[in-house]
Amino acid sequence: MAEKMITPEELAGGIDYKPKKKTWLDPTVEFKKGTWNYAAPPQNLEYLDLPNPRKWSPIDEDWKLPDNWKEIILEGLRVRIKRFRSLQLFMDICVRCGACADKCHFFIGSGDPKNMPVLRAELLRSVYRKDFTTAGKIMGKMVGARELTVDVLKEWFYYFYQCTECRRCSVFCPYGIDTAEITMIARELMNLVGINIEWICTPAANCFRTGNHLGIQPHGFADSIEFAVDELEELTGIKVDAPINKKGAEILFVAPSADYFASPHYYTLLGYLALFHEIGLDYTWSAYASEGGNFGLFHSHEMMKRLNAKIYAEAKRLGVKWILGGECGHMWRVIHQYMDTLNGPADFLEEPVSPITGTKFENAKNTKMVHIMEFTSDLIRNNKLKLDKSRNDHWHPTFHDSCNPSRGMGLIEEPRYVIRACCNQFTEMPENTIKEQTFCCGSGAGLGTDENMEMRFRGGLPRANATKFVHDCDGVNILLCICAIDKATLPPLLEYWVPGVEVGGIHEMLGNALIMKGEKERTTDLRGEPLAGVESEEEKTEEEVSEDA
Amino acid sequence: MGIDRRGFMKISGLTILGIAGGASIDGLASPQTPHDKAGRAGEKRLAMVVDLKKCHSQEGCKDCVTACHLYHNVPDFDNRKDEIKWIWKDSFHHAFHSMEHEHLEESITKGPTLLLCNHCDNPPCTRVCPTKATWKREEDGIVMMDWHRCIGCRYCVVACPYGSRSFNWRDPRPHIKDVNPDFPTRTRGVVEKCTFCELRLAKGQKPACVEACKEGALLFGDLEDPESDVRKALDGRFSIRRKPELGTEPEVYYLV
Amino acid sequence: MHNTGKVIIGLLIFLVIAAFPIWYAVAGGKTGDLPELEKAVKGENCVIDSVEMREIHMALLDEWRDEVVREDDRWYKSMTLDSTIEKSLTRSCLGCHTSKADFCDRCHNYLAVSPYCWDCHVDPKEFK
Amino acid sequence: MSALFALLMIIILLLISIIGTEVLGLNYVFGVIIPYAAIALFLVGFVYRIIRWANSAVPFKITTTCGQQKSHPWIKHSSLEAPHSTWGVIGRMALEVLFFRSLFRNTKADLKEGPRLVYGPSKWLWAAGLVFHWSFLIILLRHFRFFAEPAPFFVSGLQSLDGFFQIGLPIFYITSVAIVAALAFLFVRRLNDPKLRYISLGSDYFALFLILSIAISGILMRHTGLRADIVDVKQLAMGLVSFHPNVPESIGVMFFIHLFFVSVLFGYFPFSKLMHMGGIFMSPTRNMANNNREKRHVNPWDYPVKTHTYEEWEDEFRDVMKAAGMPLEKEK
Repeated sequence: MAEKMITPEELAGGIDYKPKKKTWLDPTVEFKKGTWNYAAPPQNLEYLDLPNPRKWSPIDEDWKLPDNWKEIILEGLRVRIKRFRSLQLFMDICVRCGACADKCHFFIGSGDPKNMPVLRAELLRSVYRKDFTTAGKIMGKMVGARELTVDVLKEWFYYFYQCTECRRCSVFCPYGIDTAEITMIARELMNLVGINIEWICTPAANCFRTGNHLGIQPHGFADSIEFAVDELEELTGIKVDAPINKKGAEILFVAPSADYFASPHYYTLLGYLALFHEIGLDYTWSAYASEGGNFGLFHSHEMMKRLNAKIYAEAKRLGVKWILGGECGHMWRVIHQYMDTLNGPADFLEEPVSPITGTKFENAKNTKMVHIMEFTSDLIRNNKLKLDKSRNDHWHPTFHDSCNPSRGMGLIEEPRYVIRACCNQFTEMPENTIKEQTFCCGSGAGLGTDENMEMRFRGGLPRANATKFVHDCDGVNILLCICAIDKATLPPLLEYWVPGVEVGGIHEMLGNALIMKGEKERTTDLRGEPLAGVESEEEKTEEEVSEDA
Repeated sequence: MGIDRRGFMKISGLTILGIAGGASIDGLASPQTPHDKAGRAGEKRLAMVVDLKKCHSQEGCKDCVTACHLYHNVPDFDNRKDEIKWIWKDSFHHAFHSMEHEHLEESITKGPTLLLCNHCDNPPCTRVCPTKATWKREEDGIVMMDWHRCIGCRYCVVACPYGSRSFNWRDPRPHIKDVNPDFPTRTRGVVEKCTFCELRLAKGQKPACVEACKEGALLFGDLEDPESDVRKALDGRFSIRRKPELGTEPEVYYLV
Repeated sequence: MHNTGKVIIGLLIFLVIAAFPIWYAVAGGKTGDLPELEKAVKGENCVIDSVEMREIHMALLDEWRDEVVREDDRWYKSMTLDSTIEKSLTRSCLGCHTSKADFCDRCHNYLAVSPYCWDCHVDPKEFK
Repeated sequence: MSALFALLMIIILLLISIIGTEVLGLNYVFGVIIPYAAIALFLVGFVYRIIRWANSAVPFKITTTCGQQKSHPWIKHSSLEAPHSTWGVIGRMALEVLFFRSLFRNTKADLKEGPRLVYGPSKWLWAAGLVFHWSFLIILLRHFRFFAEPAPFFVSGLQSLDGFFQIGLPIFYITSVAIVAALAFLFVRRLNDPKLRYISLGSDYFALFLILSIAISGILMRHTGLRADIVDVKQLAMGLVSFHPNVPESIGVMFFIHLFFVSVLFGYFPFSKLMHMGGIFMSPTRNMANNNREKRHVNPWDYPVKTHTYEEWEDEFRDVMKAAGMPLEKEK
């Protein structure tokens, strides 16, 4: 980011919710730096057997499309209309009441009228009308029908990669029209002619090959886990066991790969390791299924299935009873709403039962995969954990509901229950910005890239602004979340809009508070930050040292 | 329909009364403009004169009440709570409690006093009506009722200091013994009272009660006409009105 | 078709409701014969043109009731009769159309109109 | 622009009905043929659209959860916002269809100095929408006094409820005022809010104007000198439903205008956004239970995909895994 970034004041000052043009029907896109994503490199498309691999850039005049690109897309649309009732219905029944208009974080942060969910959908709907409805064929623009042209396609690219599939609009729509569905289909259609972005296709290719988005090979994965085990020993004095690819373990644990590689995800990983050791869980990591996240969700239903297949396959190979899943957002959309349908039924697994409390996870009895928040909250409810809340007293957390667990799963109270058990302080953000009305981080659905930074800051404005409110009013200094993309993209967002607020995972808080049998006295949290009571002593020591010098 | 407009008003009226009570009391207490006789030159001022002595001469006589109620289809509920009164009798003590003293002439105080709507010159009831279902007819001074418009809010019942207005808590029609088809009944949820027989007056008849009184105890006429029975009667004898201190200017006079 | 059962049930419910008038007419066996009205006892003409009267009688009565009660204006000059009549439902209207049941109610029942005139005003036939 | 276009369409329709009946005397066409065609189009079109939608698969259970899932018994489950059972779904749909639950949630986002984003409740759209739809339904049901002999049980109840205030004769219905006010609000809202104006198409205005025209022509018939003789109207209506159509001579032009607008609405219905009436019942984000992990959903068009199997994967990374001492399926 060598170029001068737009300042928060400039950005916010330039937002105007009044459309400037008279009509949206003429396609016009200006690819301004910082608002679009790089195209996928050809080798990754080739690896995944995807059509039209080539070097190209969205700012090129010529996108090097196949000659029959229009037929491909229209045929693709025809097929998908048959396959997805959601698409067919959402094309037909929108009344343009406008309830969704100011619900989209990208609209709130940009004021670009085509970021209103209704218009984002109209981009596709206009083409649908032109080619699939009689009225559209006859009446044209009066009923909002448009010819599919390259300019329309460019508009699709621009705006369907400015949607994070967060489903907030769907909550407010009187018919439940879900722009995520429309965006997913539109991206599938664009993929048919080789229009896709690097930040989705590269992780997808990596994940397909190695098992995780980052392309970490099995030994690298093992190293990372090993490193975390050592780190945890240093902090707690306890050497935990973290088996990988262990056959016959009771539980397979799957987390997003960022957890063992990126920060601040890493502290959440330490939390998992500490927890599993403390309760004596018979579990295993897998190097093959070393990714819970699934960028196929942002690419196509087919890619989602291809990437997701590893989890059940690995559970079967290792002979585990059931699967436990870590803190992640879109991973859980896939697991909760798609996995069983895509790659099930998992009749080789057993209905999940907590080996510690005996609790049957009835709500996961068919998919056989339990969310770690469901698992841990059950442990706490049954008094299986000794927690020292005061070890988190240097943190004043708030909780960011990640879009997918809240609106695609209904996982709302479990994380709050765990936070309250681990922290003395906890403040909610304003009610229109949490739970099912939560705002996206602005970087989900494969948009968390650096070249897209301005758009990320715009899309993340509502979330950051709500965080700023509790930061200013209540002194909140950490934003907890249960999503790997959040953990990766919220730190720069908060740095931009509300400096002084960190980002963390809930199991990081749990790892801090968890009193482990035989642990040494802790002076720091998992980040190596001094604990609240210890702080003054350490500072004094430092001062003394400097005086001596 | 289990509940109709008036039924609804009946229920909600109770609530509204609580709120609006203040307003109507204000209306009563506000300073009264003096009776402006010049303002109604050339118009009629209908009034009734009750000769208490003559009235008391026939003990137990109810001819006027019967005639009125028969003519106006006034229902007879066996229940004081639901009672509908157009013209009725009560003790002198109740009718004139402020001007009573121990040594009043017994011929006046012994028997029940005939009461009806006073058709006040300055009626508090019409002022509080939200739909103008009751109003004072300027040309002759009758305090009128338009039952088509009455929504049963009962503000007027509260406003009337003489208890001259009754509310139909129940459907009256089954409780009318002999229905007079020439006169409408009322329905549940409307307020009613004496109208000085305005329909009979329109046909050139006297009010039913006046006509029915064999003793000649009831006189009816225009106070603006110096030759009228009522003026003559008032000229010759001392008369009182109910609660004159309220400034409502009743047009029913009692000869004592 | 997918979810065939549910869709068919839904469509059947829709069609049954949408076709309600048709099967109601078939089941009821009535296709709505025009109401036959009792002849007026006096003369041929109504107080206004009878076709117009059919359309606006309710508005006329509404007007009358205000004029009578509120303005003490009780007489109506009829052009068709060339005479003056009293503005009265029970005395004038029912004076000619002597039966509420055979005159008023016929049309009102046919059209499901339930005028609230009769809540107060009395059909003389009922009580004489 | 698109509003003017819609207005023009309405004026053309108005002229067609006036010229058709008053000038050309095509009373039979406007009283019988067009209404029959419109109803046929409505019924066939409606069923066709629903079946067309039903022909599209529902490959995944994509419920939008607006509340707490059913997990632990000690966490309060939101059975209407994230329904777990069929009854929950029915409850959720009922709230949605009868009371517009999702619109009730509506908020308005505002950007203040700072920047400071504030969200306030915004219930006008919900209120106007609800008033309009309920008024429309009540008006439609009241009209059954023309289409059924004897009038069905619900008609008199609705009439007395709707005419509660007993104002005027014929009594003014509350819904007459309500529907016009609500439609006027929805129209002004589209014009007044720049965002709404931007997204509104000609067809959006057309639907509003068409229903408004129906309401106004109906009100004019009932309450002004342009009234129609309702005995004739019922005769025509009963003739239509009993398939013995006849058009009474004395029916006036106002009635034909009203009937023609209604016919256009019925005929237009299946081919327009008005189909949201049927569509809402089929919306996959609302009409499915959030019990995904408990009950498997089957994708009817599922097809096998190319995956990277464990064997292929181990083959690719066997050496490095061996070096790292990781367990292997095959040593070589």
